[in-house]
Amino acid sequence: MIIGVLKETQKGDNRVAITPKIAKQLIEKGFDVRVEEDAGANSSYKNSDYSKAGASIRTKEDLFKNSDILIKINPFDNKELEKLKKGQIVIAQLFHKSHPNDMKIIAERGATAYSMDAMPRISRAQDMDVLSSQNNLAGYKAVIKGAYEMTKIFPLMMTAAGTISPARVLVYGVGVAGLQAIATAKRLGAIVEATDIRTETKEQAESLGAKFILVDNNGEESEGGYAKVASEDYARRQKEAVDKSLFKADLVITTAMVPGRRSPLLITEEQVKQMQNGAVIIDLAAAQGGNCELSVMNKTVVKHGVKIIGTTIAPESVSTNASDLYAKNTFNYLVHLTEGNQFKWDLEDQITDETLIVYNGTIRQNGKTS
Amino acid sequence: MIIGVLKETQKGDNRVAITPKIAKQLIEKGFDVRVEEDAGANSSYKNSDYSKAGASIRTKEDLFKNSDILIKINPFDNKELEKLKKGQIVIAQLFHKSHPNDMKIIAERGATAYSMDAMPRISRAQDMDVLSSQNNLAGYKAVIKGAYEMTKIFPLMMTAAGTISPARVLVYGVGVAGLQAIATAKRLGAIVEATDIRTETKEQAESLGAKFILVDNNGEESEGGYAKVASEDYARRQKEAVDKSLFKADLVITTAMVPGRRSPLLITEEQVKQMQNGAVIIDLAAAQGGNCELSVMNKTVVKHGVKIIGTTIAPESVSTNASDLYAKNTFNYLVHLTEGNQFKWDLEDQITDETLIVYNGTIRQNGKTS
Amino acid sequence: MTYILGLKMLGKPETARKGNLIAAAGMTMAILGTIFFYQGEVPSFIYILIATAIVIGTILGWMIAKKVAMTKMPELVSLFNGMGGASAALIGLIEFEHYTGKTMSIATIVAGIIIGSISFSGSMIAWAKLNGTLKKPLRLPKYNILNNLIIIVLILFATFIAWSGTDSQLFLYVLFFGALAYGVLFVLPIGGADMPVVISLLNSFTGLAAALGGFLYGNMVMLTGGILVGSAGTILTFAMCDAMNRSLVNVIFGSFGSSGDVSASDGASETMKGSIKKTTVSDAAILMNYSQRIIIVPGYGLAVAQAQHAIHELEQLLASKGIEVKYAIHPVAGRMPGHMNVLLAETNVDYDKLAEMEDVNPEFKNTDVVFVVGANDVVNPAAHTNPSSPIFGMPILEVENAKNIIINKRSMNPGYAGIENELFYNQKTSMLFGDAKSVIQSLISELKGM
Amino acid sequence: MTYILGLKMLGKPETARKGNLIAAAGMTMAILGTIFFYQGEVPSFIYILIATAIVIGTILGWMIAKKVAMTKMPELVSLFNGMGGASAALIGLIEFEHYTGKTMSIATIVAGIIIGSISFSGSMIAWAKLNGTLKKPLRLPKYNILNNLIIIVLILFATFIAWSGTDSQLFLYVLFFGALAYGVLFVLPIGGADMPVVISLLNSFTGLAAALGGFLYGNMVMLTGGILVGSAGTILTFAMCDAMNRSLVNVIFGSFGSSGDVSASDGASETMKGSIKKTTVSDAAILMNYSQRIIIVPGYGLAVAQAQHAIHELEQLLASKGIEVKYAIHPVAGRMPGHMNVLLAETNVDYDKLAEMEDVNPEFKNTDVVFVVGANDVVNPAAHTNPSSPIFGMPILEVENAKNIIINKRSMNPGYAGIENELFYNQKTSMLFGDAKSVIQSLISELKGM
Amino acid sequence: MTQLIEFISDNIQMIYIVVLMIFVGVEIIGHVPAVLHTPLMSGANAIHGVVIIGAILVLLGVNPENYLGQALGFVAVLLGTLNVVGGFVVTDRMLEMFKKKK
Amino acid sequence: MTQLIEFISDNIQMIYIVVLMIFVGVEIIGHVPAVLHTPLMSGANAIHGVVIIGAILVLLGVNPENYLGQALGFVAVLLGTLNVVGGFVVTDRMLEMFKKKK
Ligand SMILES: NC(=O)c1ccc[n+]([C@@H]2O[C@H](COP(=O)([O-])OP(=O)(O)OC[C@H]3O[C@@H](n4cnc5c(N)ncnc54)[C@H](OP(=O)(O)O)[C@@H]3O)[C@@H](O)[C@H]2O)c1
Ligand SMILES: NC(=O)c1ccc[n+]([C@@H]2O[C@H](COP(=O)([O-])OP(=O)(O)OC[C@H]3O[C@@H](n4cnc5c(N)ncnc54)[C@H](OP(=O)(O)O)[C@@H]3O)[C@@H](O)[C@H]2O)c1
Ligand SMILES: NC(=O)c1ccc[n+]([C@@H]2O[C@H](COP(=O)([O-])OP(=O)(O)OC[C@H]3O[C@@H](n4cnc5c(N)ncnc54)[C@H](O)[C@@H]3O)[C@@H](O)[C@H]2O)c1
Ligand SMILES: NC(=O)c1ccc[n+]([C@@H]2O[C@H](COP(=O)([O-])OP(=O)(O)OC[C@H]3O[C@@H](n4cnc5c(N)ncnc54)[C@H](O)[C@@H]3O)[C@@H](O)[C@H]2O)c1
Repeated sequence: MIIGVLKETQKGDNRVAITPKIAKQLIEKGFDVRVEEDAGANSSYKNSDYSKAGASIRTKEDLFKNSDILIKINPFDNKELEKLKKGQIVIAQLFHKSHPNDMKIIAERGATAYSMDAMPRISRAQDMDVLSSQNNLAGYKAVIKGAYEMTKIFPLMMTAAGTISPARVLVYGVGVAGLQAIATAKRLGAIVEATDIRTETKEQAESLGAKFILVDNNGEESEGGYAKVASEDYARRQKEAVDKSLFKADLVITTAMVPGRRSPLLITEEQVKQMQNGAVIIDLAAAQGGNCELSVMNKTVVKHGVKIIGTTIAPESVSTNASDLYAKNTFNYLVHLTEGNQFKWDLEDQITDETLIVYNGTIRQNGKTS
Repeated sequence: MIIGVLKETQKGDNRVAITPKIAKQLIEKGFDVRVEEDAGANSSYKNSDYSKAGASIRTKEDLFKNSDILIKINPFDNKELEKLKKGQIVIAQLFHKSHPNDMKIIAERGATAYSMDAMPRISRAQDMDVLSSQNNLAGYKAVIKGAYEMTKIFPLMMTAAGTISPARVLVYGVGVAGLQAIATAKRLGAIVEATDIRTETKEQAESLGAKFILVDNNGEESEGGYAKVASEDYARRQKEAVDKSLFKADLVITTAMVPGRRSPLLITEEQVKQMQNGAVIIDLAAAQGGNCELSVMNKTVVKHGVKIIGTTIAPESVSTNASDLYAKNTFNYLVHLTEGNQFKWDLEDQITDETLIVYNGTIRQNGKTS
Repeated sequence: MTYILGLKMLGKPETARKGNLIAAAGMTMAILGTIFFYQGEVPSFIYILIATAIVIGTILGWMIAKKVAMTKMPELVSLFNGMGGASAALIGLIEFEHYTGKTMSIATIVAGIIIGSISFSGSMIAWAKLNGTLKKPLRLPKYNILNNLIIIVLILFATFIAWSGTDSQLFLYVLFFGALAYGVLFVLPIGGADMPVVISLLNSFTGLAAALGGFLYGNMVMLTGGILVGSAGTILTFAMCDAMNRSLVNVIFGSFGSSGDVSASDGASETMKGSIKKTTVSDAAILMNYSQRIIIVPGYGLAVAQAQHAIHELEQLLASKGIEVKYAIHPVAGRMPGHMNVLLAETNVDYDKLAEMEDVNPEFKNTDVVFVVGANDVVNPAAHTNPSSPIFGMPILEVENAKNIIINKRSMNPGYAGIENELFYNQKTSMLFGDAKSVIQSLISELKGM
Repeated sequence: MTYILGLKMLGKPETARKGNLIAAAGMTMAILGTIFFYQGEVPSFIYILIATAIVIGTILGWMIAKKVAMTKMPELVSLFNGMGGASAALIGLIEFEHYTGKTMSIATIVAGIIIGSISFSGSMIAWAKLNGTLKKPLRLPKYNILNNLIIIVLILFATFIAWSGTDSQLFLYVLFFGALAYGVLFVLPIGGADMPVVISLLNSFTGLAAALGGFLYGNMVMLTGGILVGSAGTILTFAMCDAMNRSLVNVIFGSFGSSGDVSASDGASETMKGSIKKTTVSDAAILMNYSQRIIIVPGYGLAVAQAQHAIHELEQLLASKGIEVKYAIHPVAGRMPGHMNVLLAETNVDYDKLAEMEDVNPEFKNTDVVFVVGANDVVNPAAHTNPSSPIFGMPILEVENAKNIIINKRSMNPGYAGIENELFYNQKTSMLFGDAKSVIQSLISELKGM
Repeated sequence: MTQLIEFISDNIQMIYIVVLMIFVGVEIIGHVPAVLHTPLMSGANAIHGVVIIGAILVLLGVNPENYLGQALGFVAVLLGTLNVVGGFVVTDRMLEMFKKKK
Repeated sequence: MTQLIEFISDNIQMIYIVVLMIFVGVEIIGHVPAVLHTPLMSGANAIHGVVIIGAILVLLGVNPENYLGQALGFVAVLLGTLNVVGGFVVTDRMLEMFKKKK
């Protein structure tokens, strides 16, 4: 089967879905791998690296024309969707819930679509779970970006020219990204606090050296490891508990999300006003509406002396590693879906079931997620 | 005496020479402190913070007209120099050796000039040594900037989506900045190597967890803790020893300087060509000509797949802490120079002797430094 | 004195073997000395008798000891102990007539008979139990009262014999058999798992019996040897109870312990069959000390306990003993990607010592000890074997291939996936319960003393 | 047996005092027992004699022991030891006549006399030396040969007395005085610093003498007590030599040691007057264990040794014993700004435990122990006192105000500034030489055992 | 009662030795690692085989006519030897396990 | 020679005790921290004051006419007492230093 690897078209995204190393592994599995020109350039993978791995370099047109499988990271844009052929298989993060129109187009064109972001959060799917692999990097990069933007340094330093007190970092949401943010900030010497609606994250945050701000959540439980939408009452209690730390923080990183919903609003403008002059907020949930009232996706807003940066761009910016991980996830996924380089179409299997969004032109009604 | 604190005019420099906290301490010592409008704005110190500390906010004109002492961080620009009055005392980093003209103007106007950067490197002057205090922050920020610019992450991570190998960081010059760079990179989980012409730095680098690349320096010794210009022979041997690490490095930080000279050229274009695709070089010596052949001050050059960033901007960017330290240095210096808020003019004292560049209109022939 | 030295050296693993030899040599000398320095007329056939007995005894003892399987050792010890007890009792029986009327001597003799025969019959029962011949702990009704009654009667009877100065052999035999019976009753109801404690106790009894003999003859060798064993044995008995977290009284009287498997009842569901084996810090330390290759498997528990510095110190300590140590890092150990890396990097663990799952899995079979610290799901074989488990299909660290597995966690509670782990019930697995940090620190101090 | 218990308890700081009391009680009982159970006719005036002697001795002993200054303790021990020796020798002198002809008994007696009187005269000399009455070590020419000759003659003479069965009191007195003379000659040339070792040796001599007495009378109390002290004393003597890094032979024969200051010769220039005091890990550990407030001063050496994890563990260990511990961070400690912060942050030291120089300086005077680890310039008082030093005017950590100062470094080498540090010669300072990491680790294991 | 006291004072040294020996025994066992419990027990077991000496003494002193005594004595010596020899050999085998592998 | 052997076999128990006692002494001192060396020495010093018992025995057994003996004995008891009492008191004082401060 011919796999076509497309170059990302979304601005600022430097990643590539398949790296030369993985290309080679796919070829060893019997696939014919073709890569769009300069697809890996921004992830420090040159065309020549792909050639060396045994993949051929093609134009976009060529790929759409000849590939059996088309692989990308971000959703296909409209121009791309138009080019799909009947029977072609598309693998990417399609965000089908927020992009129902795209699904319709794919179905109309008679193609098949697998969405990586629909991967169930079960143990055996962990090595195909791009949300985990990318969010992890996001947590790291958010701290680096914060450190870069701040006018203070992280560690405590007692020097001849006086003592620099350690930076205070506050992390909202102790999921994959939040945990890595805690770890990174802690490493750099900051005093780290964290909060989450799921109480089981307390121990996890503490295992990385953060102080956990426990907000009594009155039994609002998590679902399959994910948080549910918080009640208003909870939001109020959360503010009460966290405000003291928020107003002292030098860097705030927000990662709170509820799958398939707008991200919860955790920091209002009123709160921002009371924050320290010079503080920085990195809002990793900006794409889903943001955890901070003032954050704007892909913008740096300075208001009330606070720099608010709305981004998900973090993993994209460490594109080499992000691509490595994404490609490995995709590889594992392909290995799971195929046998002797033919697709198995095992719809009984939970992973296939939940990620197969469009099957030969029909949009599947796929389970669980409400 | 009236102290006038000027706002920095050099582009990109966000620091301020006196912070509200230090202003207060000076006022307690009996000085009258006046601060130019918005001088601290970029270091997260508002005008109101200064007022609260007891300082008054004035215009630039006002300060030049009424101050006995004028304090700044960067050299005075020509417009400012013109405004100097007879008898006024100027305290800043004047870089008198590279700015002889400025000195002439100051002398002509009958003013007095102390230069902070001429501070002798002796134990009791450590708390007035702005080079140390600022370079220290530069070392930290260089790593943060490097981490920000890189497309890889620093730490080793073994994850479900594969293993990310740790970044390799190479530090040239194990002075104040180099040491802090080593410490910061190490903290973030990188594999750090370092080299320096002064062999005594081996132990120091190792005490921070770096591997030291020892280059036989044939007894080229240091002078008062500073390096001398390296021989050509040394440069060749250095390349031989370091190249292997250089070509594997993900981030290179160069800090090598020889006081009063152009910084040594350590990385040629030829070497850059052989470096890894995607590697980053942060050249902290760019202002003195740079350690890398390709680096341009205040520019990011991408060549042969390597990002070369010439900067000294690092401490300026952590302006809050940098200002804190600079202000504290200045305070200690003022306390040293004065008694009951009058200047002592104790020319016997080594510190006064070496830092007093222009004394009441005459340029002093000041010792040691050739 | 050789015994003292011998026993002392037995107390340390390195010198234990030499200590044993020294003690044996001392014993040989003592025997020869006794024979050659005996002052008095002895018919030569007696010498022959003695020699025959010794030769037969030696050959028999040697053969049995050499032939028997390693796992049957405890039984053997029990058997030999019984022989000693019997010997002591027999001496008493024979000597009785010589001392008629000397109250104290007779007291010594009857005490020797009682203790010796209890030791004998008790040891035999213990042996039979361990052997599997006797399966069920037998328990007569009102057992405790009955038993106590018997021993009281025995003592009264013995006192009477000694005091009255009677020379009735009959009385003596009654006493002998009474004591035998008591020994049987004493050991019968005790569970198999507690047998070692009982044997140790009987061991010190025999020592006492020997000492009494020594007293009688004024023979220093017997006296010191016996007393030494008596006291050391008693302490040892307590130490063993300690190691099992039981009190001696509990073992002897309280235990209805059904054939001795400590069942995994603390908090875990009882679905898993089989029993777990608990181990102690000392045992784990010894095992590690005598290994050549150790692999440490860190998990989330290590992070919770913040035991990263401790484990690093342990690793360095082991390495300094010439043992090859590495860490096996499972990709999803902990609660975030790279959790273990972050943790271990903090302690400056050499990156080369961190092995990835794929690389390390084939190595387990050549590994003497796998030390699993606060990990659970990542070593759960259910991922391979149980299709219905939520982790089925997840690759795991195949620690079950190693020669020994030591697992440290606080309880039998499951990990993230919430499922039981049958690895804990593996034959090769020893559970080392406790908070990771304090357990590792104890391991370190134990290992330092070796 | 009370002695055994007593001595054993003396071996541990916590129980030492009780041990002493137990031993004393045992002694009292033994004395009373001896008097009351004595079988034989005794004129009552003898009882009075005994009582008088005991009363006088008690009062005198008590008073002397209570009154004397703490620093004079060693002398006192020596004095009392001499009394014991004398007593043993006197017994021998008196008893001699009763045993004439019994070779072995006489041998015992003469041995007692020799050892007792050597112990007596030797102790007296030791006492005089420590007391300052005798200042210079006196040394006759060919001293060793002379001394050895005397002891050989003494032994030969003693053998002759025992063997010949003579009853000449004269011979005995000659022996007595000869031994006295030997004792004097034996101790005279030994330096003051080695005195404790000598006293310990003499102590075990006296023990021996007492044991010989016990042998003579078949008195168990004397025998066991004496032997116990004899053997324990000998071991103790070796232990003390060990702690001083000398061999016993070296102390007795080799030492021309001029009045005993271990001069600071290793590598440092000899410009500083005064002498340094070395300490051992055990002593440092004890000192720490009995402190209430400890301040740790880390310096560049801590970084070089990479001992950050060790010091953190030490800090936690001390804190767990209820001791208040903090770190005093000098702004330029190490080789880069914030060096100590980076180092300690790696181990997750609580930021609250790091004290800045200005804050901590006033606290030193209330601090029991300052533990300086690999720091030098930052605690060098020359910065205050010596205007010509390159660091003059630099603020320092004023550790000299603390009650005790323990300094760990590898040698007497100077630090970054290249200058001598007179703090090392401070009365309150003890130098704990060695690599920071291994020293701290030893401290930890020592402290754990307390 | 007097008999008891007499007995004690007659055997005062023995009693001394007994007490001392107990002391030594306790002191020596002190703290041994649990793995060594079994070998230690086994070693101690072998040591109390000193009863064999008693048995030998009995045989040496037995009346040549007393056949029962001789028989019992014979058995006693035999059993004692079993105890001693078996004990030591078993202990040795157990300890083999602790040998450092090459 | 025979005398020696006789002496040994006469006193075999005593010799036993001596050896045992040495053992105990060595075992007990084992490893004590260096700071305790002096108190330990002092304590041991007090214990060997048991010579006083010998001295008392001498006095008790001395011929009532033997005035020299009585005098010497008296001195011996006196000195012994000094040793014992002084030794214990000094040891106690030394150990006071180790008391945990409140
Ligand atoms: N790495 C990731 O990105 C990630 C993210 C989410 C979920 N997960 C999941 O997390 C699991 C990771 O496996 P794992 O083996 O590392 O952990 P685990 O299966 O959760 O087991 C951890 C074990 O550590 C023990 N423990 C806890 N605290 C301890 C302490 N203080 N001292 C000693 N033991 C302690 C617990 O037992 P006791 O309570 O009996 O002590 C528990 O059984 C996997 O199921 C994985 O799928 C991983
Ligand atoms: N912080 C800064 O920014 C900076 C920068 C440049 C210079 N300095 C200067 O550096 C000095 C810092 O003072 P400091 O007290 O921290 O250091 P120091 O004065 O240099 O003394 C360090 C001491 O540590 C000992 N040491 C070295 N390795 C050791 C080991 N493995 N174990 C135990 N001890 C070891 C050395 O003695 P042995 O060799 O006998 O063991 C040495 O005397 C000041 O003079 C300061 O002015 C500071
Ligand atoms: N078992 C597996 O295979 C597997 C794989 C990956 C992730 N996970 C788990 O799934 C969980 C979710 O991970 P994620 O990072 O993708 O989650 P996410 O990105 O959906 O959300 C991030 C965090 O925000 C928190 N949050 C939501 N609303 C909040 C509010 N109002 N206030 C505060 N916090 C709020 C959530 O609890 C979550 O921890 C994690 O615990 C992770 O360990 C499990
Ligand atoms: N004692 C004090 O009071 C005091 C105060 C501040 C700094 N210092 C010391 O002064 C020294 C210099 O510090 P700095 O950071 O200001 O120095 P710097 O900025 O002048 O130079 C940086 C480093 O580059 C190195 N270098 C120069 N040429 C090189 C070449 N060709 N190849 C490789 N390396 C080369 C130098 O050796 C130096 O370590 C340091 O050791 C510092 O500790 C001492």
